[in-house]
Amino acid sequence: MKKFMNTADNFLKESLQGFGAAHKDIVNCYYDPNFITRASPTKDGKVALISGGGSGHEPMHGGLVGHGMLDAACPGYVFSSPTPDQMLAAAEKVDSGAGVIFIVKNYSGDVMNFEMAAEMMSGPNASVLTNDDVAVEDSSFTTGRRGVAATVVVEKIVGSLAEAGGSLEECKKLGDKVNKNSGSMGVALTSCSVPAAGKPNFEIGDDEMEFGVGIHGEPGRRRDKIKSAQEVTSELLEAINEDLKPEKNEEILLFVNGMGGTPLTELYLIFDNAKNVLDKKNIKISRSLVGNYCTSLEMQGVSITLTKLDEELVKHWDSSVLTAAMRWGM
Amino acid sequence: MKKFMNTADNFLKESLQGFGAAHKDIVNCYYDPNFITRASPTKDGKVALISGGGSGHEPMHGGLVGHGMLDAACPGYVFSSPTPDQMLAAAEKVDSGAGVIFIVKNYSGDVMNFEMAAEMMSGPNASVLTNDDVAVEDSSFTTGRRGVAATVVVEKIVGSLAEAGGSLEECKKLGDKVNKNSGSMGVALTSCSVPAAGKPNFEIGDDEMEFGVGIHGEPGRRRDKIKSAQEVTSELLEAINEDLKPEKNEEILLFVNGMGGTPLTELYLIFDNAKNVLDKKNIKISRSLVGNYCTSLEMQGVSITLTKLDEELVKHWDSSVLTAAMRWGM
Amino acid sequence: MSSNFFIQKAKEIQIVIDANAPEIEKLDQEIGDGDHIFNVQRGIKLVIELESTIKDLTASKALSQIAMKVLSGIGGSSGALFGTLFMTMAKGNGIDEGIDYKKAIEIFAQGVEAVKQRGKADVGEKTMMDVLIPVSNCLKKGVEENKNKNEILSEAIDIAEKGMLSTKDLLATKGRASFLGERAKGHIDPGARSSQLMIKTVCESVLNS
Amino acid sequence: MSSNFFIQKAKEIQIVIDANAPEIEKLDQEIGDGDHIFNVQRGIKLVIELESTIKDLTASKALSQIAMKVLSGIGGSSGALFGTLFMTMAKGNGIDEGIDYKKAIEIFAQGVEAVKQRGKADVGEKTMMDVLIPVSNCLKKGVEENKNKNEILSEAIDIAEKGMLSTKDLLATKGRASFLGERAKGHIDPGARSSQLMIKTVCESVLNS
Ligand SMILES: Nc1ncnc2c1ncn2[C@@H]1O[C@H](COP(=O)(O)OP(=O)(O)O)[C@@H](O)[C@H]1O
Ligand SMILES: Nc1ncnc2c1ncn2[C@@H]1O[C@H](COP(=O)(O)OP(=O)(O)O)[C@@H](O)[C@H]1O
Ligand SMILES: [Mg+2]
Ligand SMILES: [Mg+2]
Ligand SMILES: [Mg+2]
Ligand SMILES: [Mg+2]
Repeated sequence: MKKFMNTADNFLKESLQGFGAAHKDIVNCYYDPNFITRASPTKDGKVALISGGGSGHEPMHGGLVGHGMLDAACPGYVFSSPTPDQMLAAAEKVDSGAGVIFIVKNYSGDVMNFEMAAEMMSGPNASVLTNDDVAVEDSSFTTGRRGVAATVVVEKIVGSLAEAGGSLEECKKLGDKVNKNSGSMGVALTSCSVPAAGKPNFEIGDDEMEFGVGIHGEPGRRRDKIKSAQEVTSELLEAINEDLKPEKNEEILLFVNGMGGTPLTELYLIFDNAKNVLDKKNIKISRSLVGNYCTSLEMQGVSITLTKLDEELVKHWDSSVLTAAMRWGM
Repeated sequence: MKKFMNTADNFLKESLQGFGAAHKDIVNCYYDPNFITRASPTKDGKVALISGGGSGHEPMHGGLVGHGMLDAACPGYVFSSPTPDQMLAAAEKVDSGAGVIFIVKNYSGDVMNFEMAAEMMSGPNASVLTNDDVAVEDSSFTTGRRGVAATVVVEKIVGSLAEAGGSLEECKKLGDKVNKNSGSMGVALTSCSVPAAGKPNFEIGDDEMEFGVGIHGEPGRRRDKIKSAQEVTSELLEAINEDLKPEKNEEILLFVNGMGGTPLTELYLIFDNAKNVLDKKNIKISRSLVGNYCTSLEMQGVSITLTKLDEELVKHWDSSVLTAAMRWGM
Repeated sequence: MSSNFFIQKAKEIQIVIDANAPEIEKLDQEIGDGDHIFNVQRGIKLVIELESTIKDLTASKALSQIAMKVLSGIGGSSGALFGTLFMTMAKGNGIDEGIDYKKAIEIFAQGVEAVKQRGKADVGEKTMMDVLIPVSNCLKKGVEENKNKNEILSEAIDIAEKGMLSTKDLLATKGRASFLGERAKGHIDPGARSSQLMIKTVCESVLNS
Repeated sequence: MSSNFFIQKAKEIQIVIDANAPEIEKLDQEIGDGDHIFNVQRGIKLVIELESTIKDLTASKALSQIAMKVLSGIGGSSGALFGTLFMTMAKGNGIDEGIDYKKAIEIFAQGVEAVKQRGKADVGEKTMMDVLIPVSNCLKKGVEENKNKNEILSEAIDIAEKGMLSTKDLLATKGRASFLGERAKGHIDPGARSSQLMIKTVCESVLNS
């Protein structure tokens, strides 16, 4: 494991401090319990969006706090979901009376901790659960699918509606809709190391890739020999399309997400290869996002997310946003 | 070497195509010769900024084309400077009559190729040469120092002046000033692989780091055992400060730059550790930038750049910018 | 049972967990995300640090503080689940009037029931419930059948081990390992292993006292 | 010398460069950025692809097309330098009236002079100039001293090798290796090696013809 760090114990704290200092115009960081809010208070009557999850997926979620997106984020330890006291403290700070939407990725740890926070809260609240990872079979008898990169899309779009005055119910409904309209799948070339562990989460051969990998380096569908970018991209899209079933001429958002250690050049190359596939299927790339947004520490890997768009979603995708990691229109 | 790619020959082309498709609202990509321009033409009378260099440093320079920064970028093959025909074709497209500023990193290949383009050009032009890497000893008998991450700062600030109507001469002067006010130094934990080579540019032990590394993986000042992030940061800043000699209470831009494979969390941690050092020296972090901007393929590494600021520089740093990789105010 | 008892047991658990840390770490790397051991170790450490804070508190207050530490200090699935266990135990009826082994078993069983509701997992889903539920049932049954304390505890130790081992060949349907489908088979569940070790440590310690 | 001659030599050079590619690659990895071999190989390939385009052109036009390919196809330091070499040679006086070995030497020397000005490097700075300048001087001197062609070419081959080897112990003051200071010592310059191989190939080929 090679990392810029001092001690595993201080890794998260120092990183948060640096984040807070570098973006003090956008965010405030609080410690013990750890949470991040916008630098300026939530305006009265605006539904507050709170997300959170284990650390190691930066810029998600702290980098997505700001105008037009989250009101607060609760970072857990690396790959460990945050705890109810963090969410309660964050909610206390940002709830302006209109209620709180929790955006939760579907992992039992995240679900249970957010659930406990919701139960302990006095004010009105609702949760949007993301489960866009088509690598995992969906079933009502199991935990179901993992929430991965589409969470970023949910946060952008619900954030926009909340900013525009949407009610708690409307925000919850829109969040569920975006999630339902999205499918993702990832592939990893290298592993990642939790600072406290000091060694890779999984072993992977020099000629191997993990197809369908999770954002904590959880095993995916299968271990394959490395294939060409075009083959990998085609297979990812096939799996997503099988699930999402976009229509011909349907407009979509194509989101090529790096897992932390993937250079932009390769992400754009994947974007190009994905466009080849989608063009052939007459699926229209109407919006795009390329970058390392929902990461797994220093993992070299990529995920593709498709979100089926309609007028409402496009409007909220395009609206102004000002966070550390996503910014346009202001 | 693990990369998402098809063939080494198509690596650059496909990546450029993806870049162009993902950001068609911001840029146009041209091929044979390869160059990138803004999607909308340079307005009449505005000095045109053109930069370029070997590929593998993305988002620099293509990701910095757009309002408030570059008018065009010329990407060479990976780690090979671009060629005069690219610069001439780009200049032809973006020169609106007010002349062209070439922003060139100080490598003999870049210098000579841009020089030849400048000689072949008919219109007025000037060059700003960046050489901010303090890892290398400066000397008039040699090639001098390398141009590294401060190039991003030069492009932002000169881009702003050009947008505001600065003349060719004023732009050139300001570019030189920003370069002189900046110092950078980097350190690498891992190597990087040129696609055509298929193997790492240099070997580095599991417990080693390259201190003072160049952005092509060129050896730096020395090979060290890995140290703590705080020690590394302190040593980088010491080297920079020795050269730049910022005054007490001087205002600076602190730019923590990742080399492509470094997750944001670690960059923010370095920012925090750098702040510790600068606070003690009473050097004031007045502006900040954190992210992978001037990269070396998939290298895990970081560089720190300090730029001494004055009112003029702050004004041009803060002004609106809309590129694929840097965007604020619009 | 007093706050001193809780801290003593935490210290004994710490020794056992630390000794088995590499194995537990590996289990969560194989079918989870590798953090379980760090979550558990952090939790135990935080509980032990409560020693002076809780030393003069009633059992309910002490347990309640422990529960809050576990809930806020661990994170992940195990933080929510162990937190729920202790929060429920802290609310046990009449525990401030003294906790004998029967009372302990009663509130433990209430805690496990709450954990089961929180996680919505039952026996056979390849989680810590494959340890907690059988142990809880065995303890309750022992008391009902008026077995003696040592007999009950010995049985619980065996049942915990069996439950833990049983997770090896199961398909996971709850928790992170459920994402793996068939690939999770052949690996013991990390939470089952850590729970079993904790139960074993406490039972053996009480057996020998 | 006709466009056919240029293409034939390029093909011979391609074989030699390809055979020595791993070594050249390593040299630029050690004291540069590792791209030199790919730059050179790309350039040679592009020149050879010109075969049908230039086959009926005059020497000056053929060389000029080759020069543009080299300049626009290689990139990096070597692209600018080799491009300058050929651009200058293409402008050589009277080359369309025929190029004998004396004319060839004359325009080569002019080319090397232009390269020297472009790169601002002289002998002793650990670059390809440590090959090009001595070879150019040796060729010119041979002609001045009226040595026979084969003698001149044999000498040039030796001088090129000596120049290339001399770069090993030099400190670099130009090019990318100059950033390394003392650490560049002990390594042969990649551009010197590739230039030497090209010169050797052409000289030997002409020698044996
Ligand atoms: N729904 C659930 N019910 C009961 N136990 C669960 C559930 N989900 C997970 N677990 C237990 O939690 C353990 C993992 O804990 P930990 O690694 O700390 O959290 P996470 O899975 O969030 O990373 C699993 O091994 C399993 O025993
Ligand atoms: N200023 C210069 N003058 C002469 N030769 C130079 C100069 N700079 C570099 N070179 C030569 O160029 C070679 C490197 O070429 P190449 O790797 O293709 O370009 P780059 O250095 O830009 O990566 C060096 O080995 C050296 O021989
Ligand atoms: Mg976890
Ligand atoms: Mg190069
Ligand atoms: Mg875990
Ligand atoms: Mg080179």
